[in-house]
Amino acid sequence: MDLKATFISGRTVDQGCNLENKTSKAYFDAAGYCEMNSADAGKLCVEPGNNVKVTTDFGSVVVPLKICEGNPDGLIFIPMGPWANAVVDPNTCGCGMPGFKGIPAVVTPTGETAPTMQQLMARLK
Amino acid sequence: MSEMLIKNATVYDPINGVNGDLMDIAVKDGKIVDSVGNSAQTIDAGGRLVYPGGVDAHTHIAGSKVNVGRIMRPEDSRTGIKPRTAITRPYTGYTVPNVYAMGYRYAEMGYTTAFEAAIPIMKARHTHEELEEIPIIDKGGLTLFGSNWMVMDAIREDDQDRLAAYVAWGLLASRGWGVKVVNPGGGEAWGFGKNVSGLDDPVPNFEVTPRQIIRNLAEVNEKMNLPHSIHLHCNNLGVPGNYETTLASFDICKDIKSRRDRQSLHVTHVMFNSLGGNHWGDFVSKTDVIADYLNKNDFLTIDMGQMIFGSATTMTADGPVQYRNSTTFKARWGNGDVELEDVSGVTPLYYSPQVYFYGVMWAMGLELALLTKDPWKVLLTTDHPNGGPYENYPEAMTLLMSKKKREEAIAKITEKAYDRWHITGIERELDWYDIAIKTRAAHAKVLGLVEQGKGHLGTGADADIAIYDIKPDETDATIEYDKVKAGFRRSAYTIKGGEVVARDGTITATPKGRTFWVRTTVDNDGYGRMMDDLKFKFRNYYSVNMGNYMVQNEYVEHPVVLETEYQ
Amino acid sequence: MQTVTLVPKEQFKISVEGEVITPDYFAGKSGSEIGALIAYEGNMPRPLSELFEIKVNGSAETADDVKIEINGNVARVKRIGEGMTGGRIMIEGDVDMRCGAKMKGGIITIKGNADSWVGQEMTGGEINVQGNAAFYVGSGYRGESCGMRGGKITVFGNANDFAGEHMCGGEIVIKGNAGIMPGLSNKGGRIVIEGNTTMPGSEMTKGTIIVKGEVENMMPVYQREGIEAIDGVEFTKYVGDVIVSGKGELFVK
Amino acid sequence: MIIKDVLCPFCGCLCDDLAVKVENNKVVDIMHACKIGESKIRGHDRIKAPMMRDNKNSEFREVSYDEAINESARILANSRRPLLYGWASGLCEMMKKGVLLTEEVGGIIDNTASVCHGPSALGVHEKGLPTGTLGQFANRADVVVFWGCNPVHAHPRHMGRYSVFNKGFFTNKGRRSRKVVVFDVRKTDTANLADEYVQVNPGEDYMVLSALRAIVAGRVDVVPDTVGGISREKLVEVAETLKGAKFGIVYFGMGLTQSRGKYKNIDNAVSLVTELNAHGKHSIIPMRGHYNVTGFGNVCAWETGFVNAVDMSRGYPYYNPGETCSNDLLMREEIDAAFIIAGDAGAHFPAQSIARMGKVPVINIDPFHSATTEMANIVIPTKVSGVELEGTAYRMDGVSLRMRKLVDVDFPSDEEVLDKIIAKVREIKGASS
Repeated sequence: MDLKATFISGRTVDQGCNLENKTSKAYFDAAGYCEMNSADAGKLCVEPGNNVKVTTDFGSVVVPLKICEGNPDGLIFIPMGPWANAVVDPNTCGCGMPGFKGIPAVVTPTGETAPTMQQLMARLK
Repeated sequence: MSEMLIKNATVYDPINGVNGDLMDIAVKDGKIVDSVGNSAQTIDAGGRLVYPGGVDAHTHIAGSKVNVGRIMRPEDSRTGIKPRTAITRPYTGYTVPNVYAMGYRYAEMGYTTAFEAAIPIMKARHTHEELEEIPIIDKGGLTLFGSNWMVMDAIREDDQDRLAAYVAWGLLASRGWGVKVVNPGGGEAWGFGKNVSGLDDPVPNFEVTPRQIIRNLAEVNEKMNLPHSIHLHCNNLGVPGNYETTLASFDICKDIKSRRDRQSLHVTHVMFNSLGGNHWGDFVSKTDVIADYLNKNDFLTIDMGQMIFGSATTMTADGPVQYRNSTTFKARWGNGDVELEDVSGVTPLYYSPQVYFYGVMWAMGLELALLTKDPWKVLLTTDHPNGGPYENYPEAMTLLMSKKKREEAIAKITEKAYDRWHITGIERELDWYDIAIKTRAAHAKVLGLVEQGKGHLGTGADADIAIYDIKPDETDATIEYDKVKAGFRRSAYTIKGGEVVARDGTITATPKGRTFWVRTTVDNDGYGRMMDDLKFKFRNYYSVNMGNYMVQNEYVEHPVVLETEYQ
Repeated sequence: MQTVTLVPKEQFKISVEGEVITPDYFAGKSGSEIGALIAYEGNMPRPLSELFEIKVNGSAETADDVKIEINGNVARVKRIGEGMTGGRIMIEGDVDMRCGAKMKGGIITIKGNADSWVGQEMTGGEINVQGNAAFYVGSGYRGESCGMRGGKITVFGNANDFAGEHMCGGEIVIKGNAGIMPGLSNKGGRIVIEGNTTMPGSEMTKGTIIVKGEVENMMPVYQREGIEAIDGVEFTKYVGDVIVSGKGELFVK
Repeated sequence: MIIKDVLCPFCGCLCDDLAVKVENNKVVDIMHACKIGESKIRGHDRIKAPMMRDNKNSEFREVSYDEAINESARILANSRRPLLYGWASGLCEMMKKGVLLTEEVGGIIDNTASVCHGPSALGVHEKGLPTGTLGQFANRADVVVFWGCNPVHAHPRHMGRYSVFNKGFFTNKGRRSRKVVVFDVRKTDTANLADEYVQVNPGEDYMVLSALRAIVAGRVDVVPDTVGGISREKLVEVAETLKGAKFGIVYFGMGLTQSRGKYKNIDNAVSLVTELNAHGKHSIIPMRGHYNVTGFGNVCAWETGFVNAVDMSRGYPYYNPGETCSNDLLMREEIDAAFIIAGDAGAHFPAQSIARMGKVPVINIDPFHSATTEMANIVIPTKVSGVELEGTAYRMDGVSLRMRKLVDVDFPSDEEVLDKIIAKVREIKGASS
């Protein structure tokens, strides 16, 4: 079971509150999740708090699910931060800016655990 | 401290009446003195031309408008590049140079003082941040008051004491030297995309007219005994037929007596405000009428705003003009409204000699300078970078000095301009003394900087001295204008405060310049009424708290403060 | 005829600014004189002799008689052929950004791929990219009113976004697909895209764009003007961009 | 002691009306701040001392400031293509030093705008920016558009202080004086407060902007039935709302700068606003993120002539986003050293870019342990600007203000560290030349 979706990242107030607190659980809670509407979650048969795996052409990341009814069908959101960065498009399109929004993605339910910020960074060293 | 002796200088120092005398100049501790000891550093001028350091009374060199220009125009910043050296930071830009090029290029031309012509009070901190970063030259700035709610409310309520208290507070808050009035009232109207059409068109929602704004500010300016007169950018700039508005604006201040030895009104970049005709089709130069007025009246000075063909970045607090420019010429438009105070606009333009109205306007700056008999009444400026960048002052100087050069330039201008101007009939060629007046002495006098030691070489003056590689007695500027232009472009020596800062057009030292500003004491109950009104406006309408508004001392590291009193 | 062969001595990682690699700089120079020309590897000035094996055959008075052959990978050498007025440059592999920028004449042939800004602000001459081209083919510098003003660029593979931005003249032919927004603000150039593209011709005031493949998204700013045949093939002709009262012609199959 | 008129060192709103109670050199109460600002001023766990490590996977060891500074200078002085990134959560005074250091080492200076509003600057190069100060909009705007931005989350006091709920001179009925329109790809918390929510298909903002321009230009006839997922009727209705404004203001965010077309979206939005000025007064302004990211653009522009992404390798500035921005350089693996200050590349660059940073020496100057710290070889803790240090910052509208100091700490300032690195770099370069 999977969901084809368009991925975007962006700011949230809690992510902002923990920008200088990045080693904390609070930062993980604020930035390490994926939002979609309940209809999409229903298609995946996942509940809020279950982990999902988000995969794009540029990588994949496991994060817990949250419901946000403001998202139209097929639109998923991960707050800006290391979790979103695992799946964004690094290509700058000749203007310096990588692709943080509008990336085709596939969401699948998963039993894997979500990585911490440090674990994500450790993969990149 | 250090002593210096400049020997064999052919000196033009109009403020002291020195007209081409061969003499020595003694310098001690950054000032001109009568004599120095034998151990003084000696520079042999070898009979070459020596002027006081150049003074620019109207230029846009710092602050948010200039930076908007830089940010908007990377293609400008990719020109004029010089890599860093052991002494200098990199240079960039032509119309909107970076702060380093800004100071270096003035110094390379023998200029040592420049005044920023438009400081919005709310953004004055930014202006001073840039001024501090501009190396070498001394600076100051003129603060915008022409569309300010505090100003208009005080005028409507006929409360000049309160107005004066606010002008004093605004000058302090912005660390300004003088009162700038741009398109009076029009800035407020532009808040809703409108403009005022003339001197008696009431400002929407404020019920005061441009005429009242000019008159009240001019009166208050004298009561405050400010060093400079009000500095006016007239209404209707760039509109054919605007010369009538300009003449009427002059008349507003005709009977105002200056408390100092200077004009009671300075009107800026008059080239843009001397347009005749009813539309661009029948547009003609009316500089003859403007010059005639100047020839008959002594209360008034102006500057040229000479146009230079090529790239320009226009920037002004005249917001509506810039909207019109950007839509007419399909050019980029930077607009910058400042709450409760004023507006501004930035638009890049290209002045082609093949476009007749640019051709005519090019001539008009020169006409103003040449048709006005008294050289002290018309300052040489390009309204940098509106008419063109200040690095072209030597071009403008030589155009004034040589009819032949003017003819050469005219030949490159479209013939469609020829029957709309007066330039072809003008024989006058300015001499070395006239140029000294128009590029330093009159600027200092108009700004009220003579007592501050600027624009002259008398004892006690600042040792700001330009030695040019030109021998006046051997050089015929009417013919050898290329040589003269090259000489003015790169001074042999520029001395700033007694220190050689440029040699043969190359920077040799980069001292920090000083900043001039005025503090006026207003000791009456107008001050209290003003503070009540100000606090009300901060509480209700400003987006910044009053406690964070005023420029702090940290931003003016080398201040020169002139104290005056309101009477 | 002077033939200069350059073979990179190493695989450059930090890009080298090689604006001295042009027929104009090389004309009439010996191998050691060419070797003494300075390129910049990041902030390090380096003589070409350190970076390339240089062979010179014959001699030439002018750029027109110079042929430069670059054998090896110069995917990290920028600005090759910048401002050249004549002669030829043959690049066997890939080339880095701004190849042929401000070029006035002559021919550059790139056997591999060209990175962004190939033919930036060129006014004449010819560039052939046999592989793919990255972003901004034949475009301008930031803030300049004109990109390419003359000459011809042919990309045999695909080109990425913003091809021909601010073009004021000349021709770009893309045999494969083009990325988004080709011919932005076109002011008089001709762009032929044989493959697919999306959102062509926004703010075009003059000039022509012909798309022989599919247009994924059409800009909502074009007036349909009927059917017209080009070289015997029927296209729908559009005129616009109407917002800027444009007279540009956009042909879509 | 209560310190008044305190500026908030978090977002581009740069609210300057905070009151902070300080006792015994400790912040004990913060008034008027939003949740984020309060969190920022209260602070979090600090890096206590400079640290170094040779291998990024091994543990840090504490070192002296001198040792960390000297080693940083050695790395930068010997680098051929160093990247100096971050800057946005610092003061203008240190940014000037940053430009100087970049010149000294022949590096590239880039700030966080390159992953935020960098494309907005590129849009300004194309079309300019009709804008103004936030108070101008507060006093006058009767039509307020938020396009691709979500101030409820990113700029929590914006709608209360400047744009929606506050009263102004010509907007004295507050919220009722204004019509609020939100364009976004999802119904955000900001959209929930709007009078009109217009949902745009992801990546199709550019076409929607062009369609609105066509309608404003009187060419509704060329507009198809739907554009970007929005019906023509709806677009006409919105265009009429915009045209009917006495003063319209468009606030925009990363929904435009980061989605397909990037800077072209800004270019087009500026054109729409410019063209609307034929009807009423209209302005547009980017919602800048960091409290002083606007300051960096200003400092960089007056120092170098360019707003950001300046390559000093040739001894003079060269600017070309797409070539000289951090992610351009990292993805090309050109960088041989990274100096990250007052910004967290580690947390806000794509993973592949960060992996490239993982291969070179990284110097991290920051008061807090960030994601960049995880990638760093040298970490130098400094003062928190605007809390422990006074100096200049620029609000999102370009109004420059002076940040206040609330408490004293022993850490050096960013500027002091930069000064020392510059001096050491000069010493090293002087010895080798």
